[in-house]
Amino acid sequence: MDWKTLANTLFPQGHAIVERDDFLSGDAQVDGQTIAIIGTTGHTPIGVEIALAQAQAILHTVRTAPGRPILMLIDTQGQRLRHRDEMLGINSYMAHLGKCVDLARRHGHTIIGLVYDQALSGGFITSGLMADACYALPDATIRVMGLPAMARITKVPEERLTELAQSNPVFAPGPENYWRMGGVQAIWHDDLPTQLQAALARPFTGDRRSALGLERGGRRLAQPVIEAVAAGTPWQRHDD
Amino acid sequence: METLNYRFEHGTRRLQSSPQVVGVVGSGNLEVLIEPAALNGACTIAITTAAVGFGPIWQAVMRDFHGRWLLADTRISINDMGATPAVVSLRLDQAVQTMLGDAS
Amino acid sequence: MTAHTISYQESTARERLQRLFDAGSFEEFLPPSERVVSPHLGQLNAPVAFDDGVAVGRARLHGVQVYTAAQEGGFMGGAVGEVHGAKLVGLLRRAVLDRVAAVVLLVESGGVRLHEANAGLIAVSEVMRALLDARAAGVPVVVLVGGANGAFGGMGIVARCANVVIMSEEGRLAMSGPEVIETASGVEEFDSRDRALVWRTTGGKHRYLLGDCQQIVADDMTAFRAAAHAAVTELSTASAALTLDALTAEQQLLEQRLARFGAMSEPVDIWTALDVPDAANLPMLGADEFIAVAATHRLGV
Amino acid sequence: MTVAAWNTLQQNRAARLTRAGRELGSDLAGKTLPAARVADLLHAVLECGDRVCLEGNNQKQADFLGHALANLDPARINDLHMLQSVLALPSHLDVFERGIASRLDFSFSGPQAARVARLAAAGKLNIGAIHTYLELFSRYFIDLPPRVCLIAAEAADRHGNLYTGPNTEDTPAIVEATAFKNGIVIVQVNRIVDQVPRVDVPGDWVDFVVPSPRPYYIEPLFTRDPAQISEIQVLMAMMAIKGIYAEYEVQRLNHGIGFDTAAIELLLPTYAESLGLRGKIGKHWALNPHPALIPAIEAGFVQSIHSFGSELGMEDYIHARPDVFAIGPDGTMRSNRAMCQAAGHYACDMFIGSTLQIDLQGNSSTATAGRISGFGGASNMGADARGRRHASPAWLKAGEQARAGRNTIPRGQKLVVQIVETFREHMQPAFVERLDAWELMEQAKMAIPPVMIYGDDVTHILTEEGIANLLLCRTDEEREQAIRGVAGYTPVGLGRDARMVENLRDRGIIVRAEDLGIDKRLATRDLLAARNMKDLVRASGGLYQPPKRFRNW
Repeated sequence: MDWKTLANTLFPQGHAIVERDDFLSGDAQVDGQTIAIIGTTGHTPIGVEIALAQAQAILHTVRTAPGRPILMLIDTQGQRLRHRDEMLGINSYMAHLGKCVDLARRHGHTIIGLVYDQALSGGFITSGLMADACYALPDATIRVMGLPAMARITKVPEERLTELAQSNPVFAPGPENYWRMGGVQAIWHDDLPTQLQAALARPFTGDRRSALGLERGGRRLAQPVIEAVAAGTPWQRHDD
Repeated sequence: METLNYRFEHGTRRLQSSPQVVGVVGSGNLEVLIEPAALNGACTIAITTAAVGFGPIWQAVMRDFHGRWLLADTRISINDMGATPAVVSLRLDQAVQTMLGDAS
Repeated sequence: MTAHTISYQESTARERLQRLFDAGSFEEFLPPSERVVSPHLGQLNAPVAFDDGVAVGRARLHGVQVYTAAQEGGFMGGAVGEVHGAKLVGLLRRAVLDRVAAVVLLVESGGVRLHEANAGLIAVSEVMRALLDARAAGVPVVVLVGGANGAFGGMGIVARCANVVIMSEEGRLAMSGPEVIETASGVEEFDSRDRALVWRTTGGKHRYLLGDCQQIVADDMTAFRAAAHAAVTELSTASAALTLDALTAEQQLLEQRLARFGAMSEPVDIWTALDVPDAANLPMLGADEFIAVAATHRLGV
Repeated sequence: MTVAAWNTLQQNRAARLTRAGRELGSDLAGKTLPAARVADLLHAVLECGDRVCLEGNNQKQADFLGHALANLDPARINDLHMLQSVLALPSHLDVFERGIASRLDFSFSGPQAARVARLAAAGKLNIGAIHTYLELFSRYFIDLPPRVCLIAAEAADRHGNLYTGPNTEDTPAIVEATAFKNGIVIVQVNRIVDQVPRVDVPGDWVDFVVPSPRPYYIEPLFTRDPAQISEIQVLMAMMAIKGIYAEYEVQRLNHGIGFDTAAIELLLPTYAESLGLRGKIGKHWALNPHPALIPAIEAGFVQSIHSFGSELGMEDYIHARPDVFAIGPDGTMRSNRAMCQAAGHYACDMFIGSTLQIDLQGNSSTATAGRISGFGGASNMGADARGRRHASPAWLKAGEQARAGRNTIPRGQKLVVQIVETFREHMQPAFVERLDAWELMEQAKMAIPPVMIYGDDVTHILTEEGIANLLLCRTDEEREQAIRGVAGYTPVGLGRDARMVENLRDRGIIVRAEDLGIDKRLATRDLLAARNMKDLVRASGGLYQPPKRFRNW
């Protein structure tokens, strides 16, 4: 979806978002309050520059607008695959962005993500997946890689993967699967402004995604394993 | 994947140590988990292997392994990724030796 | 016979745990005998490991109790699946509950396990969050990178969320593997078989000079042990948490890095720009010689 | 009555040179022509049906000339008969694909073996014969003299004197066979100099010199990263050292190319030293400059090495060890494949190397269906030298064991050892009832199956299960059971007669690790004198500079 269309739908009270080299920043009015907008568009790959720009915008918000909620708008094809980005330490730039999101949260900013188009692996992991909660539009694509590439790497026939993807959300792309695994808090099917208001009003109570994955049946082992290790309790088999 | 199960009786050597794992599930390698278990004196070996169709070879390798150590009340579990019999025998011997070393 | 040092790179994850910490002190949480294996690999007809490729637990480092995890690079490249990631998250959460002196992560991983793609991706982000929760709770995290598979993908990011990264020259710390880049963008972009180039670009020395790792050691268990101990000791008197000041400084460091080196294409040019004498020869130097030459020129101190 | 013409070859040569001179005109300065004119030169001097020797072996390649040859106009030049020790590059087969050449006599085609088979099946490539190296070189002098040879050198001067340097390799044999049968010698050189460091090939044997736009290609074929040596290979190396090297006091030898023998090289300064074997084994070698041998050289095991070719990155190290390597007055090494093959055949007491398949007679083959790969150096190295007359302790002992109890005149024998794990990767058994070579013979319509080393030359088979000493076997049945007895859990091994194998063990025909007093638990990589490439660099005092593909620094 075009970001301008999205912004006009999402912020009926108005926004001042600007795009520069696929980087989105600015603010918007939601339910009478100002929120900060940070994001990417055009399926842009996340290289060192755009990672840094997002981090800069978050730090700026923390410094100049204490407590202002932040919405990250996500559309990326993943991390940029260049020798130069690796040489410069792109993982450090990504980590820095993730840490800035984390810092904003700890400084009292509500920070949520919205996948409005594409979200792929490295471009997603330090943005939407670092937020208090991540949401998605129904038509969004979320994945690590496509099934053909996955078939090549795992040496499992694509037909078999497609078949498995019907029952196991681990293999197939799509917001539904991420919802089932707890990675996406909710899918916004309609009335986006209301959904956004509700999301911003939701109190943050820690990273509950593995618990959600268990409740929703998409990731049955993560939560029990975390609990068993964290609490030091004996392992109960979860073979159902 | 293929699963194979063996059970050997008449062992004499019982292991006292806590469970041990030896080796890595990597190409041409395997992991061996060895643990004491109440098995009426038997030694059981459960194998999951990525190399399908080598049952007779596993049988011979396990028979010789049991001949070397005569383990009793021992459960051995193996995850294999196409290890050769030489590597299998080596890891099994290492696993037993680790148990014995800890017990002494 | 010649006396050998024990190679960190050649050791398995479990051997590293035995050798890095005080003898016999490692006590495993959710050990392999519990057989908590991946619920997804079986469907793909792929082998499982009884520990899903990571051992987590507690151990002592010169008498100081720490929590630790070691990823096994030999099993699926140390990649993070649902169980693997959950063990790391559980460990980090327990570290907070038990207020341990530090968490020492022996990272060796290609990142997300593609066989469990979606679950792996979420799991890695959960590890990042749990790591930063630990830091916020005052538990410092030390990451060691010295395995043959390096620290790539999500685990390359996780490593840079820690308080301290300790690497060997042989260790690699990056995002996308050279083969992935070559496949996507061509051999002219990154010749993955030019191993010297791969290591110049992602190896310990380059990371040390750029400030992405704080210490570089020889590929020797004793050296890693000493460096890990020094790091844990030093961190015991500092605040582990992220601060706005620290991240502002990191923002500046990364901006300057981009401004100074962003137009370059060869790591040696960066080293030369850092005024390291005889930069082209740096790959040939042993760890001690290298530190003697590089320590005063490196960034991020 | 017509007068017999006795100088047709000379006349033909003169005509070719005249054509070339006319074609190149002022672009030909003495013997030197610019790279851009190489196709014109080849079109002028070649004639359809010519025997053309293109220098290319498993190490250095006259790749620029080979590429030029492959791009000639097949309407003008066709039906060439290629002579080549090794087909390594795609261009080596492009000449057949494009119809420039139609016939081939060669030794080895490793990386191109599948394409050789396809082109042969398609009728585009007629194989004269597959040879061993010495055999092919020999035929250059008898019935296959090249009309034109295309070779590679480091440098040439204005007179055409060539410096071939450390990687001299096949060049002398090719040039001598061509030049003295009135053929044409064309060389690609990396550079033209005023004075060559030394004259490896005299200028009056050389007709045309082409400065190549890039240095000739060279493959670091003999570099083995110690990091890839397994603990099973360490165990086998221990058994080799204790059960064969020490047992026969092997002082002069050749090693194959694989990781099995690299493990032995890396155990000399550690395990062999601990057995007190320094000075007693492994003193003189016919061997490329294996980086894995550096620790043994530094430890004083090795007195001398003569080499088939050089090895990339070893130049400075070789230069600094002139007592060990064959060094010219200019300070660089000289290699010579033909000489070294002869030396390895006649002056070595042992060959040890790996293989893919061994049958119940001990025949050893690297042939696989669908690939016509030929033979490397192992066939000449791994054959008893029937013409040998001088004695040595190892040679005598092997001969005695083979003849004990028989009414024959005393004579020695070469030790030919096949070292192989019972299973290769993907659980492929190394021991088989029937070699794949038979299938290949049928596919490629060969006269005989391509056997690398014949069973009657093999004296020992060493696996992780033990050593089978075939010298001591007295019947075909004993020999078969001895082989089965070290074949482990392969179908061949499982098919052994257990009682007979135990009997062979009692007689010392089969020796297991424990019989040698080897504790398998000590067979770890810690025994290796170098465990990675950097250790080799350290052992060399920084003189060895591995190619970039072998570095992780």
